Amino acid sequence: MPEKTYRDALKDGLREEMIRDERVFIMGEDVGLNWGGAFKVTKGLADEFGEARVRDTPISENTIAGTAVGAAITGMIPVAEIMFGDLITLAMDQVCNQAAKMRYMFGGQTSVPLVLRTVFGGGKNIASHHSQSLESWFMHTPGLKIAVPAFAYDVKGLIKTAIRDPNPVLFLEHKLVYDKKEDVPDEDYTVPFGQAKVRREGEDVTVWGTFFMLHKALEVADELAKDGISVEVIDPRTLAPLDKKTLIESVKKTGRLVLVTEETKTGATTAEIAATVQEEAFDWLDAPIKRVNAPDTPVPFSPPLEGYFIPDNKRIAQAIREIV
Amino acid sequence: MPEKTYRDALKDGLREEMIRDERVFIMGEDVGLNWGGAFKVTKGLADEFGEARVRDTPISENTIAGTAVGAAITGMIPVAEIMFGDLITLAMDQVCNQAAKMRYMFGGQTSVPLVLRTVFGGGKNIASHHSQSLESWFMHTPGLKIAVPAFAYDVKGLIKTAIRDPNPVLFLEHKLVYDKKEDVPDEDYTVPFGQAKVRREGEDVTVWGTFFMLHKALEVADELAKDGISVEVIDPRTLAPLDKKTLIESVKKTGRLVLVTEETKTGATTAEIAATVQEEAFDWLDAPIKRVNAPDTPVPFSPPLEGYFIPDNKRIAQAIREIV
Amino acid sequence: MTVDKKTLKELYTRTLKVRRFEEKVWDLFGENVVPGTLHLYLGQEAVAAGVTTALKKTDWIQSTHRGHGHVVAKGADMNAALAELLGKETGSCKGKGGSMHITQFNVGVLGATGVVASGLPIAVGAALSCQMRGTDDVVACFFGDGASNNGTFGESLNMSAIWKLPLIWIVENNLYAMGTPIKMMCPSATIAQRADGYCIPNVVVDGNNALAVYEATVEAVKRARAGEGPTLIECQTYRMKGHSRFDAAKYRPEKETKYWLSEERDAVRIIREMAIEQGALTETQAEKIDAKISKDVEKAADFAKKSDFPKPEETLDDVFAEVA
Amino acid sequence: MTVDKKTLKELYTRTLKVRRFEEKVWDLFGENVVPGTLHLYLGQEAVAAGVTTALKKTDWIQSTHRGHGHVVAKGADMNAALAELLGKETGSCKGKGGSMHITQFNVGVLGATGVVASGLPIAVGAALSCQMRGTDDVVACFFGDGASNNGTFGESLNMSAIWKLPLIWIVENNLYAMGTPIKMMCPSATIAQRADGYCIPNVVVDGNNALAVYEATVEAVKRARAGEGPTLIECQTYRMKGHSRFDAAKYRPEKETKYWLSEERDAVRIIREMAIEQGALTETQAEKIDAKISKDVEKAADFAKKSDFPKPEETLDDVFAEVA
Ligand SMILES: Cc1ncc(C[n+]2csc(CCOP(=O)(O)OP(=O)(O)O)c2C)c(N)n1
Ligand SMILES: Cc1ncc(C[n+]2csc(CCOP(=O)(O)OP(=O)(O)O)c2C)c(N)n1
Ligand SMILES: [Mg+2]
Ligand SMILES: [Mg+2]
Repeated sequence: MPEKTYRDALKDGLREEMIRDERVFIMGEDVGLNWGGAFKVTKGLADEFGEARVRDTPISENTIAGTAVGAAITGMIPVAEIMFGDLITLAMDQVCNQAAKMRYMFGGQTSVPLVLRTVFGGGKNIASHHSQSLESWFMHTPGLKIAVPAFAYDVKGLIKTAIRDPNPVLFLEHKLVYDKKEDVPDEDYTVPFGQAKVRREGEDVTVWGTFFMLHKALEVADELAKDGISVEVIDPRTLAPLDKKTLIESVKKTGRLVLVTEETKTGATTAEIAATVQEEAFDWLDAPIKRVNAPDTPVPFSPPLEGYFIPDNKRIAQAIREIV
Repeated sequence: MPEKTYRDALKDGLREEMIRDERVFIMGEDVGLNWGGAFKVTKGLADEFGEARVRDTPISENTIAGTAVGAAITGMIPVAEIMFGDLITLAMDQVCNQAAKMRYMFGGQTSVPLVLRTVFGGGKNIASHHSQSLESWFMHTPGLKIAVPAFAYDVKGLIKTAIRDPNPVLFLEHKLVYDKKEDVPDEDYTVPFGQAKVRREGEDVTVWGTFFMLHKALEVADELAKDGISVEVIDPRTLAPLDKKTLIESVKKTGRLVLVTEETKTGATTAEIAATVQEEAFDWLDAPIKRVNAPDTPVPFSPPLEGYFIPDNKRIAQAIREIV
Repeated sequence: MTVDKKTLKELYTRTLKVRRFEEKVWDLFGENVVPGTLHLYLGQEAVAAGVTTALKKTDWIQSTHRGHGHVVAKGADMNAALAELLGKETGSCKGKGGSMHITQFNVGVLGATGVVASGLPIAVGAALSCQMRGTDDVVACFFGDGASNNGTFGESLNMSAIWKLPLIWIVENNLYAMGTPIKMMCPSATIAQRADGYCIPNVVVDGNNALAVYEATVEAVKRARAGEGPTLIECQTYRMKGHSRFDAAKYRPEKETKYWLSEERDAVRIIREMAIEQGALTETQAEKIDAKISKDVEKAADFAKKSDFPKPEETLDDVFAEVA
Repeated sequence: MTVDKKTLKELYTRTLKVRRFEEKVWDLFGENVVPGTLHLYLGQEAVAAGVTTALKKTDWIQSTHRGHGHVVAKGADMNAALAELLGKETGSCKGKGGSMHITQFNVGVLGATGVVASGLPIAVGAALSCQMRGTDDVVACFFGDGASNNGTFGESLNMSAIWKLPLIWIVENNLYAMGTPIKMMCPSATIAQRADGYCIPNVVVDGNNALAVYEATVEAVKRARAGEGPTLIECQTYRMKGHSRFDAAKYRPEKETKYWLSEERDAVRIIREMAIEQGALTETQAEKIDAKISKDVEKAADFAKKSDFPKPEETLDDVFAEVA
């Protein structure tokens, strides 16, 4: 099985789906010929599929999202891109009021098979308008499915599931994960929505996290193993639907839970997970659920500031040590 | 002390601040002469202060919010209105990327003394685009203060605090609360941010909630008192800053917590509160924290559906009974 | 353009049908069986009639918050339409949408929406889909004078122009957005001239004259089907009633209402007389058509009233389409 | 218009200053001491120089993501500007903002912003504030060709027109938005003509000719101060480098780059020769000014490099202004 970057695995997934189903097309700012996406995910696809199916758009986020909605309900399967997750602020009406609610408010008359890709996260010193992690807004939006792939194998399988799903899927990526490598089959395969993956088994404490923080959590788990602390690490893979079962089973085993994401703390996805787990596994918890998040500030620019902002291995390890 | 509706108390607060400080002005769609706001909060103010200071705008939500930002950083104190909370989706960039972050990303060079009023909530059978409760999005946005007045006395005192605060304040109202009456002083007074109010003292269980649900919770507390269940009801009054202390002290006393809001459940403000309380008062909790919220669906139109969607006294009472 | 008699008759029939439908809605509203709010189409019937008569069944229309007329003119089942307004399970949206989301997908309605100007991007997407799938279908997108001040207007007009989409932009300029006169919010004499900036051919027509609207639309449809891109048609018209349920529209100057609400300017009278004059219809035929429509509307009202409300638990249905 | 010699000299000085500043940034970037990304202003200097020379100190400018040139031309302290780019605590934003948020409020910069087109609404608000406070200050708002396709463009132009705001819209049409040629995304020959739709006087000028930009701005400022409302000036120009840090701009046709990057079209050369020709400057004086600027820039670079990084914990500062 060839080793591939997350970026290439994602591109493979897009490519294979475009070959499989001619209704699938890509649209977004600079996704096409001259650039291939700000993070080069779609590079080369315009050459292969033409500029109509890998379509550059004006800088019109709300209309990009709305165009995807209109195309989706009339027989196409758009994969639209918002260049940076911070800019989805401009498309919230089309994403949250239209795409997410349309099937419901029309009583099931239509469905909205679109994928909206965007990228979250810091670590690139590009400051407050290009580094946020806003996934919790969408977890709080009924009608959206949300994929949060953090590994190359998953990203290919999940983009295929997203494209084949008849509902609007928000497909979230992370800037620091594009270069991560993993063995990725060349064949067609899908990764199901709503199934978390236990990335490492452990006995003493469960760690649940997303994106780059998942990679850090795995490093921390390795470190702590040396001290005899056995950490189980869970990757949700999708936030909606959310696999509570895998998580709760793990917590029932370990009795302890640490949640790690790069979001600012108040109102993060970690709040929802903590609330749910204490609701459903109260009697199994031996310690308070810990949340490791960024502080409640915008994302700062300067390296020492951004370094402080983003949770690091030390903070993750410390949170774990506090409750085991 | 005269009894006043929430609507009139709010208008009084706005009026008095406009008299006190000529930098204060109101802007929004149909806030002025011909309408006076969709919920008539600003009715009459344009006659009194003129159309420049009670300024009708085009239907341009993002630019309304941005105009408030630009005016705020150059010496004015705008009180801008987004007619329905659902439409703030169109203004998310200016609210969350600009107003909230500007002071921070410019290293404290400026501050953004604006108030953005909007209204949330269902109960009026006006369906998915006019009934949402989206406050948790903003609780997850560092840099915003958030007032959630549910009573007439508070709304007057809080709007004054909001207008005098040098930071961007999201001032959230609720459709079904405008007609609620209470004794409201004619004099100038403020209600501080970050101080919750214990609306009813009790021993057996703490209920924390917002807006119309707070009124319901108080009714339920009355009912349950007849069965000998003593309910303490807490009104946060502001979500940011959040008064954790009052809440945690209450939970340490009662050992039980029920959270009640009209938001859809996943990712609601109740998630954050539950996560915080289990983090900070784990050892005092005698039962899992219960969340009473709307189901994870858009808001439906038809009365029996909307009636099912919005938490009612029965569901609140049931959640309380489950843990006491 | 010379129009055939069949078309004239059809224009009369559609204009009248919308009129009678809306009169019935007004009655039902008086009977207090319509939950929530309403935006009646009374007065603007000629626009919907003129536009839809120029379309074929598989062409699409995008509606607004003032959508009853669009949907009925496009051929909606009136039973399902009225039942929807009453929140019944037999409604086209199963009671989930109501007035602001009244939609019948199967006759080519992309949707009615509560967010002003949110239909424009969706129309772009539908038109793009028509183009990419190689159909000869076109999309007509209705929106108000007020909507033309929202950001999606420029974004969507531009996208339709650069991609030469089969799209007809229909501005229903009824001189007001709620209580706000368009002349306060628009510096130019017409909205149509904004299309010049996007090189979109545009025309202003009498929106109370169904034939004038029809003729302009036929031209636009021709261009669209020929791959020559979008057209914008500004239809100048007037509401007979207030903006919504409880608005008495007292802000409109008497001189203006006198002119616009005169017998002379009445949309039904205009097309009826024209049809009779040109021999497309006799008085008797006209009466017969009216009687038939009135009976159908009456029946639909009966159907709607007799229908059951949805069951409360149906609140939970229709959020997601099943994955195949 | 005849310009005095002092103005010509000033135009030369500002154009050159921006040039030398950006060349230094390019060097520093080569030394790998500039974190994150960069959008250089090289090539467009005449726009910032021409516009700001027509303004007085208390007038405001609104910048963009490509903001170094605007800020420097408006009179920014170069030490604080370069230190900000390097993420130092002596930076104007204390290292919190960096290149995309480089801002000096005290010389009349409302802000640089990472969200394309987000400055337009803010400029509207600042201009409204200037008007309401009865000052004679004006606001000049810079934005790109790409930005003109965002929804805020129409919303903001419209608001500035209906309120006759003292606002000058400066489109810097550098023919590209990232890799996307404006001619692909804009159906008209100029962006300026979109202003006609809002009855805003507009003009296209050579954006590499500081004098032409200056003269157009002077006219616009005159109108603005006289209460006659906004003007739009399209400055046609070209980037010397790629869009951002690692873009080699290979997508630009050779013929085009040859023309635009020729000695002939060089902004510094153009204004320098004009100034010398018209006797405003001798060769020697021109050299002297250059030497002085170069030294200042050198010093600023030294200052920036020698400055300390902020302390990590400063991440937590500057979210909120203290309540008085
Ligand atoms: C984005 C948005 N802003 C505000 C509102 C509240 N609102 C509903 S209808 C309306 C006026 C719309 O005017 P226009 O587009 O002219 O349509 P008309 O009602 O005249 O048919 C407003 C402001 C809304 N629903 N959506
Ligand atoms: C709203 C928004 N969309 C997309 C981006 C990503 N982006 C940054 S600069 C840019 C191009 C802007 O083009 P233009 O307005 O012409 O300015 P220029 O870079 O040419 O100066 C894009 C697409 C962004 N920052 N903000
Ligand atoms: Mg209107
Ligand atoms: Mg450009």
